[in-house]
Amino acid sequence: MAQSLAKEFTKGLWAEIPPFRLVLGLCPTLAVTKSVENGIGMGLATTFVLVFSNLLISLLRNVIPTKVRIACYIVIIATFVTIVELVMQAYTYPLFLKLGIFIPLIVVNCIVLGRAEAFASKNNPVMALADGLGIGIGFTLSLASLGAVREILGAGTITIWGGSPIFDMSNWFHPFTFMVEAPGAFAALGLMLAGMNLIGKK
Amino acid sequence: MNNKKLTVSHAPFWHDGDSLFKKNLNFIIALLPAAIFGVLQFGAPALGVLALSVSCAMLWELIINAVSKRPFTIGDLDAALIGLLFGMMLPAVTPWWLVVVGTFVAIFMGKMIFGGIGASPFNPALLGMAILMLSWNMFFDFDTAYVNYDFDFTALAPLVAVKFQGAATDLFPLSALFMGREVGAVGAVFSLGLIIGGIYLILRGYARWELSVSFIAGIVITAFLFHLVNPESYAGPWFHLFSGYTMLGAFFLITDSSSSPVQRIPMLIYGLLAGFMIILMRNIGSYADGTILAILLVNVVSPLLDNIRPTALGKDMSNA
Amino acid sequence: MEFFELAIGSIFINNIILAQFLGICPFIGTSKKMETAVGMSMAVVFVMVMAGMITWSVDTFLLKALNVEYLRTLSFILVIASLVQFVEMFLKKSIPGLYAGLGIFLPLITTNCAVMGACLLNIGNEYHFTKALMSSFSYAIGFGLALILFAGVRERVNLGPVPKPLQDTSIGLVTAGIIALTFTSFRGMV
Amino acid sequence: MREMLSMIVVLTVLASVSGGLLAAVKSGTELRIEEQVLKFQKAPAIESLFSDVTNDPLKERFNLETGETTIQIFPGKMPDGSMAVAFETLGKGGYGGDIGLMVAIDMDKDQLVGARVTTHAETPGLGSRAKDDLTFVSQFNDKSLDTNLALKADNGTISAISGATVTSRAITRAAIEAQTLYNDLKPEIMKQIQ
Amino acid sequence: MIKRSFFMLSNKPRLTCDLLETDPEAPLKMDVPGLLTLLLPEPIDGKRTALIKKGDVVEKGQKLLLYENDTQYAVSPVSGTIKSIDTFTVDEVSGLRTRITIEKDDRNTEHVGYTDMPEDLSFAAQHLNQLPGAPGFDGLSRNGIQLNALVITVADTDLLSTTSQYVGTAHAAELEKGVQILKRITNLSKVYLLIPGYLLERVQFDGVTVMPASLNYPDTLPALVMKNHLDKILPAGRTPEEMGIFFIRAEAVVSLARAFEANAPVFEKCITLIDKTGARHRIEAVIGTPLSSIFSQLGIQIDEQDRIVIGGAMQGFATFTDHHPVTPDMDSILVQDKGDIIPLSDTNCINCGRCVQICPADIPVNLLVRFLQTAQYETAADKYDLESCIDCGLCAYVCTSRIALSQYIRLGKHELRKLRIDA
Repeated sequence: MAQSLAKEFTKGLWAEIPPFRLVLGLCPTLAVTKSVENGIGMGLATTFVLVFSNLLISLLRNVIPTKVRIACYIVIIATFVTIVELVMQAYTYPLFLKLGIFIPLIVVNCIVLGRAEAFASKNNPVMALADGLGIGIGFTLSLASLGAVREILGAGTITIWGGSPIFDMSNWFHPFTFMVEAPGAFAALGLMLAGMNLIGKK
Repeated sequence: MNNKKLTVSHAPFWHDGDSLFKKNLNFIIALLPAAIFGVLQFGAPALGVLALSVSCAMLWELIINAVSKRPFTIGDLDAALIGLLFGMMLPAVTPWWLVVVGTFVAIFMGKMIFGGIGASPFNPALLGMAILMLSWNMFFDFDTAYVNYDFDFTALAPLVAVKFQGAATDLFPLSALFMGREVGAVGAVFSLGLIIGGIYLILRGYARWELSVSFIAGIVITAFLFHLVNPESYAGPWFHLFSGYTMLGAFFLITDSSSSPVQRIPMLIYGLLAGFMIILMRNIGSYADGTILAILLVNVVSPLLDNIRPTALGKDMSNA
Repeated sequence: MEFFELAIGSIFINNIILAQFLGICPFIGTSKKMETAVGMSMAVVFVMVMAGMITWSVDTFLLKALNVEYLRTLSFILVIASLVQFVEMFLKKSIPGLYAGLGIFLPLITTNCAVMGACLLNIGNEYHFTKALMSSFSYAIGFGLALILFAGVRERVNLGPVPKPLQDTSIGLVTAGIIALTFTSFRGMV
Repeated sequence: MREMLSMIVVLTVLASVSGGLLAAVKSGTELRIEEQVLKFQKAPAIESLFSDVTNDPLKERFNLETGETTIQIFPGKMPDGSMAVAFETLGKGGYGGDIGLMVAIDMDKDQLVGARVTTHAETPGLGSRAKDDLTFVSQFNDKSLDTNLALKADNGTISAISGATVTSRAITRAAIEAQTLYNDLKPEIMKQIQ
Repeated sequence: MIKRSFFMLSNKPRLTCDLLETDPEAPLKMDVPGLLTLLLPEPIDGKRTALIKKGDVVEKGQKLLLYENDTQYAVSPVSGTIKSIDTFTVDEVSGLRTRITIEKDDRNTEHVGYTDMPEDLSFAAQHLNQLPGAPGFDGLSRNGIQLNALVITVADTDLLSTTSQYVGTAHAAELEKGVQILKRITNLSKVYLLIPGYLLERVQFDGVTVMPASLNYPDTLPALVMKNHLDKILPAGRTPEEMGIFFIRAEAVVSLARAFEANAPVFEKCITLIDKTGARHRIEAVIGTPLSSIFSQLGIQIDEQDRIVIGGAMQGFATFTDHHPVTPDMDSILVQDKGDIIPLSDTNCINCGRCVQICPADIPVNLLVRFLQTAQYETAADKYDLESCIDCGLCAYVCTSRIALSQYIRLGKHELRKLRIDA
């Protein structure tokens, strides 16, 4: 039990880490990774939705009629998304402004609906929780690392939660602004994906 | 029976002897007049930029080949040509690291990740330039680049001047633009040299006239229409033709074979579209010289255009 | 003129895929073959315009009237999901020819964030009805244009000797990035 | 029949639970959101516009009802003793949504003190220049209120940000709306300030 | 070897067929060697009993059938003993053949011939198919073929060869006789004579419609002759016979006349041989003579890594061995020194478009090759006109990247046939 639980949790961190292995949820990945901070924020918001929707769907999996299951999933997911939206607005307003439209769009993130359909609806709540947490943290890590690459190259600094940069090479480095612009987002993700392919699955 | 080992291959057993090496060599030869002029006009730094650019491009290709364990391909001179074209698009005072990074971007992103020569749907040198210009725009400002030079002609970048001060200026006589008496990129100022090189390539069959002619036609027609509507702010077609990267584009950038269509009608549309986009970008867009992005943009359209083609012999005939 | 600028802006400059990062999953997923790209583009134009109109009406006459704007996300996704279902059923029964062409793409559209995104943008901009319609249509055209151009280039790229680790999605993303770069040409035109 | 019934029941229950939950969260966060908006969006703009006022405009803010909407007014006492007010209007028709513009008006001279962009979601690099680069908005500084604040392209007096006409136009719309609002509300504001 | 010309605005090299000398010499007769080799188009099938075996004594003119009911056969050009029967490879795509080696003996067989020579198609298919010039009667007697015109080619299809031009003009009288016989065999009255314009005056007889052939390669290929002269487009993937048009070499017609004249099969094949220096030899050798014997009689030295091309520079094939025999359809032999061989490369297509410009069938070769390289043969055929290719080889001739285009195309057609059979 504990072993399989650990397996469900860790698969999201490497073997099925989105969006590198599980090529889903590309829109927020590209849009918000201009900085590490945004990446982490988006990742955590998605994790929250993933964990709770997974948990709830798994709990209700025997109650929900098959024919309307997608509609039910959507209602559940949309509810948690709106909660995140409101809470972020209330407590982390600057971040909410930066992530903008991509917070409500978590509702159409294929990862969330995909986990609900493929995993939560077939497994017990504990497993579903582990799965959601694993995938969510994996997603957060991916966004943070992509954000780090783009922020370092594109700005020459890394700044988290305001204050002074925790990493700074802008005194000798001319920022490669391509990285923080839209084209750079695609290219950076593409090349990181290639890097992950190179490292291999295990 | 003692059999000799004969060479066995497939028909045809003749070849006209052409090769990538010869093609690229001819491109490089055709670029030389403009490159040499640039070195004479802008001095040693220009030579430095060109030399660094060519050598870095070749070195990057060599390194990438070695790392990816593919056969070495610098012998076909393609990397050298990309390097030369890239260097010719830079100002003479470009810092060394920009050349090194730029050639890497051009060779790596523009060519090698697609699988080498021919596999990339984009022109590598242009892609390198476009990414660099997006990132480090300040190094491509010709007005500040040549601030320490002492020219006997107007030391203002013509396109920038016209964009922000209007076309009613007599600072740039056509003859000066034509003869390269302007500030600009090392290899792009000498229109006459580029035209000679381009005509050489077209006559030799290495560049297609359809592309160059339609490109120039696109520029002339669009610029003429704009000029007609408002001669105060929009310069005439000849000014556009002999300033900025236009001539380099017309004969050496748009004629890059991997990224352009091969059928005649698509080639004509392709060139016209590129010319049209350039003038649009220069006159109403936010760039002073749109050549690089405009050609890159039509690169994207090229595969679609190539679907316009004649019906092959006996294709889709009823079996009568 | 204003409509024209809106259209040019939404199609080229603020292209929904290449500049706003909406609808990337179907963009990557349906661009391997030109036929699927064309099919998806048509389906998106169809659904996006209809969804734009309906969500605008729902927002104006229901959510705003009842002062429950916080239910926007929930109601929009339900509207889009049921719209897609309905369109699918309708096409299957009434226009089988069109259904054969678009059918397989319709279910994918529910999770196409471009549709939802365009609806949210319309509301955010407080467009009136015609403008919302126009903007949905332009975004959809921009989506189709980017998708079809990308499919053309991608077909060519995939036929080439792309190094193993870069194959498929990876090189596709890089190519998309370069196309996004070329679309910066249109900057400043409106 | 039973299946149908269970479908309807489950969906209805889910939807109502969801609605109730959301309503609860919404009411729980409403005040806090308002505070945040004030703190992060309006405060910086007001501080920048009223850099040398002698009072605290944020504290002295008050609400005015106009038709169906409510606007927040921030009064400021200029160093020369004249009264000014700042309030926010929304410019419709940007690419990424409304563009919020905080406009400050000197009530004695009936002229603009200045304007600052508060919220936007425009394409990075272009539209965002409107906020970070003050050259565009500083065109509004000290403009008299009878000036036509439209873009030059629309026969006004403001030059557009090169390459971002749509964004610029949205901002001028906000400014023009501020003009009309001010003209309508001036007597009320005067009353409130007194 | 024709090099790329210095100025090439049109990008199209002009490849013209070789002209016949104004006063051509008679061919040099090659001695008949002691050992001859015959090729049968099908490989040995171990499960069936062969009709012939090692040690069998054969007569000159004897028809050699491998198995009962075979349609393909060889005709022994000498009397002698079968020394061996083994499998032989011509090239990769055309597959395996059976090779029969015969040791000549000294029996006088001058008068072995046919007892009865009816002028009909089935006799021609059963006995005259291996005449010099390879008439291909067997293809005509197949079911479902409705012939309506004959085209006799005095023009050579490939570059360098002047065999057809020579035989057609030097033996014009026999050609005329052959045409009459051919008309009776095939029951056709519509006969065209494809002949280069400058040779027109040397061949003059009635009963045929003269078509002046262009000397530009590849205008003499059947598909293009049909298009330019007969106003008929050959549908992709079909043969001229299937469309009712029968192409036959002038040499085959001449051989036909000689066979009926002698009441016996004939074996002397006329060949144009180009040596390493580019010099042209016209020779006459008995079918079955190994090339090595010809080379030694002419004093041509073959070294390792040299290339022997049979059947023309653009469309022929390179043989594995200099013991390859003279066959009825062998119009030319080209010997290339290893130093003159331009190697192919595995570089990608750079989309220069020269192949597209030169392709006489308007195929988008630049796109086609990408699909062939990734083994998508069905797409290549459905969308990129694989089957329209007439195998002229010009695309590979001009390819800047030196891709083996013709090889990809031929392989593609081969794989496509296999796919279609499996389906």
